[in-house]
Amino acid sequence: MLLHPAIMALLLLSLLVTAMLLPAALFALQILRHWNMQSGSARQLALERKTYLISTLLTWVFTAELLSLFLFIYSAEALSGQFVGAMCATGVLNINAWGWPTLWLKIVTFFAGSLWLIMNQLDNHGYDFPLIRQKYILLLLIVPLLLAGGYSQLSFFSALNPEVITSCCGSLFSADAQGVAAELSGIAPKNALLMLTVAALILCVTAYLVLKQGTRLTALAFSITALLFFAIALSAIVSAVALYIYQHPHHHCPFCLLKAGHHYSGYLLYLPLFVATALALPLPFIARCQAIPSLSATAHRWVKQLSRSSLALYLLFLVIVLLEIAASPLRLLSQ
Amino acid sequence: MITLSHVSKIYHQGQPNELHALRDLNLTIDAEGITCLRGASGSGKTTLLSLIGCLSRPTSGRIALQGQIISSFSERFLTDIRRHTFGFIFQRFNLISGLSVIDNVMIPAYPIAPDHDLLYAKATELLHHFGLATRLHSRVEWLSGGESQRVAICRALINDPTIIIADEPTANLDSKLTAGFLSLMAELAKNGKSIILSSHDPGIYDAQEINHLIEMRDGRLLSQT
Amino acid sequence: MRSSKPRPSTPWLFFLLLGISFTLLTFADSLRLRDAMQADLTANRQLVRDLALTDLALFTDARYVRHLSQQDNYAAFQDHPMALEHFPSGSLIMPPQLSP
Amino acid sequence: MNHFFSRQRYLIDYTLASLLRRKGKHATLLLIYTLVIALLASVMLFTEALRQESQLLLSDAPEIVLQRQIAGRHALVPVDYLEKIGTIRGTHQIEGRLWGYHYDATIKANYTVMASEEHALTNSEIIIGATLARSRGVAVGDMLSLSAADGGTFVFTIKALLPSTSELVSSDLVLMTPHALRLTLGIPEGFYTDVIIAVRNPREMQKVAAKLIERLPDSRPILRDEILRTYEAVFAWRQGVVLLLLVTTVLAFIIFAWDRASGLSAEERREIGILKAVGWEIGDILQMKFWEGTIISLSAFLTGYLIAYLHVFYGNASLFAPVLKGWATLYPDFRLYPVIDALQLTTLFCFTVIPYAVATLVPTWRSAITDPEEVMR
Repeated sequence: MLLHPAIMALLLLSLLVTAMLLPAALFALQILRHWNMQSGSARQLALERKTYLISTLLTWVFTAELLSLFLFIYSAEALSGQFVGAMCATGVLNINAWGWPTLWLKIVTFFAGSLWLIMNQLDNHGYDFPLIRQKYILLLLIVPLLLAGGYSQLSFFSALNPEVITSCCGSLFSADAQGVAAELSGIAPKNALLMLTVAALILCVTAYLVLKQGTRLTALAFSITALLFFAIALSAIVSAVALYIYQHPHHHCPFCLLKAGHHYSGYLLYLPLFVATALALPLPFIARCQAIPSLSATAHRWVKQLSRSSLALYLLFLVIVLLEIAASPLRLLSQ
Repeated sequence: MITLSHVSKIYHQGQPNELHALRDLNLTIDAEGITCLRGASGSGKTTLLSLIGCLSRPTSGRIALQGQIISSFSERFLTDIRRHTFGFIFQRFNLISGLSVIDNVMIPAYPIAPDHDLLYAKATELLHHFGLATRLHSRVEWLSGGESQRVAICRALINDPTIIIADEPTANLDSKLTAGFLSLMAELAKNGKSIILSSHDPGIYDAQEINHLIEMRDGRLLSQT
Repeated sequence: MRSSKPRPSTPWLFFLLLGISFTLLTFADSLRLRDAMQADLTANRQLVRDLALTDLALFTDARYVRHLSQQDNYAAFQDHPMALEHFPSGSLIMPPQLSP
Repeated sequence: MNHFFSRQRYLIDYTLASLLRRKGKHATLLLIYTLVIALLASVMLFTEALRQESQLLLSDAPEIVLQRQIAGRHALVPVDYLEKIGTIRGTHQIEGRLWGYHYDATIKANYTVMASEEHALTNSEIIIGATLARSRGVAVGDMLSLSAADGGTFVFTIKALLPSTSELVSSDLVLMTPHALRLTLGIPEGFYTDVIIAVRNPREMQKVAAKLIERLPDSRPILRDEILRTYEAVFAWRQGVVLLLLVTTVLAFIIFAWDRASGLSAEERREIGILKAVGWEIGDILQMKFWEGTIISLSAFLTGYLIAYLHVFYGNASLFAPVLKGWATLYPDFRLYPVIDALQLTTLFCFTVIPYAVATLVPTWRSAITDPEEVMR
């Protein structure tokens, strides 16, 4: 276990999140059991008022989770100096089996959280809490995810032992260990960029359909394409875009992009990509809400707005990718 | 305009101090002009006003406002209806001390967020109209009872409500100020506002400005004229 | 008609903006300070190289903490990893991790 | 969107007006909060600067230091070890190093005595660190006597001082000729303290070290990377311990803030009831209270951080330098190399603002659900 301030901050965040989550989960159970909008009974009024507390709590939970996603990557970066062979965050995440799962859980939590917050916001537009049950069922599904994230993070950090000088015979125990691989293998840059282009084209087509028809099916199609695009974009960053930015044909790290040395270009890439995906994922759900009388107008408007913003951000991402490739002196595709 | 059918309101339900404030009330208020609720204290006037004014929800029964059934609306939407439809004048004025007169008048409009200059101009105009032009930036705790009430009236009017609800508005005023209040209300009624007020003061419910009179006792309707 | 009294949010938003810009300014200022210290740093690195120094002269209360990286087994605070140390710096330095 | 901002601005207006009405109460809270943040931020900035500087300076430390160990103790290295090492491929400069500690009973301090051939010293001349000179009250040209290993006393002339800008690495150094050092510390001819080895290709360091152990089983190579890693860990640990201690301060503050937020006076309750009665909704009250928390915590955060920055990098961390710089007999006097980054700010934010926000959440909500009907009674 390391007593690094960033690690302490992360553990503190995860403690706070858990502390906020458990009452929220209990409340979700109460809602599912006792909710009755027709009643004006004291219990119903109390439940309704508690929804305010719970949505505020959860807004904080997801804000804290977002913060902890950033902090986790930063701290992995900062810790790389303490481990043999860990050149950057990738190496630190490779140190034990919990590193990558923690990161993935944090990313999934980010999307689940934005889905919940969007649902909550939509629900607030209906006078009769139309989505209350779905919202709290989703919450109950997110709770184990968050707890798993916290557990995985705790395991990751508690299994970290810094390799400092041990004065017992020779410090060279570390010499036997080959160190942790700081490299991710990628697919061929050419293929990655090709796939990205194809995915972008499909995305444009499905976005056109959603904007034109706005049906559940088209929304679902857009959402699925967006998810695929997200995956392809991540692998393209690792296997191609990063190489252009680092101007080095073998440096694949997806995190060094976030450093000052590379003009923080990672933020330019990841922010639009993540936000666009977060906006695209709730779409099928919102499209379904068009059938609910108290929400149909809002839901109809939201489907258009979200898909438009999402598409715009994806296109922004592509433009940034193209600019990075154009600006780089490295040439990978010409051979 | 406002219809209540089979409305009951129970406070502290299931507890030893359970209180049936309204029992199975059926009532239609077609509130042109000034309507007065008359009844002894504890007869359910205040509860009725708070239900009509969307401050609370009935334990059972239905309330319709301008054809819309509001009794099962969530608090968020009730508030939304309330702030666009009702203006409130309370018995104890309920101004927020420490703030200036004009701030107090503008407060109900904050969540609606109109343009600040327009809001400010409107508040100033209202205060001028009610003879408080010199008091704009005084703190409300320095005002006299009559002035406080006029500030409360300005506050009730800031969001252009169609209905004004006044709960025992004259309980803290002398007879001269009471008469003044009634004439202000009559003026507002003439300008198209509906006014619903409650009182157990004969100076109010016997006054000629009152158009409708509703009598209540023990949470039930006694008579309506 | 303009409000005769400024809104209270105006000065606070101004203060917030000021605070944020000063915070950002500290980043620029740290670069400036670093530039100013660059010559000293280069000289110190030269000194480290010339004298083959291995440690910072931060802890001089006991000799076994003066050269942290060169200490050996008899250093008092290493006798037991959890032993409480007489000198405060010893208690702040992580006990050696006994690798398997 | 415009409506959203305009609404928030109104809420800020109201919040500020209501904060200003209870100036005394909120000023104390703000003051304590700012001080707590300034304290935490100072610790972080200070140790981080030290950590970064150690990394920069020691990246020029020798690639491998070879110690000899006998009975688990550091022992002198015989000269013939140098020849044995010399044949390992990849090494290119092998030098015996002569250094040791000298305890000075007059000021009860340990000096680090080092041999230096580069400064063209005579056997009776020394060069000393600026801190040492300050503590002993000596200057260039003065005499300094050191007790020798054989019980005698040597008197040296101070030829020069090491630059005072280098105190972080040189505060307690005494440089003298190898001959003088052997006499003073009692190291016999034919032995060195340890050996430093330069490796041509830094990637081969591990391999060279493994070969060294194989060839000289009683030796212990210390790699530069290990030194860097150790310092990295030492400072992280140091920062962690101090932060952990300070977290109790934060905790105390949070309890204080929670108490403030939950002990709502009857007057405040009535005020919220009025707001709700005249058309505010629970959500509006919550947002207003959110702004109250944000105004307090952001003001405290920014002010606290700026105070810390000035304190650490312009005021030389004078408040707690003695604690953090180490309990040294010879306090090195050095300017910190300011390195700040987003990680530090985010961490600080997580330690201070988030717990405050969470602690005030439930009391805030409790006040927001005040029944608007209450004001009619």
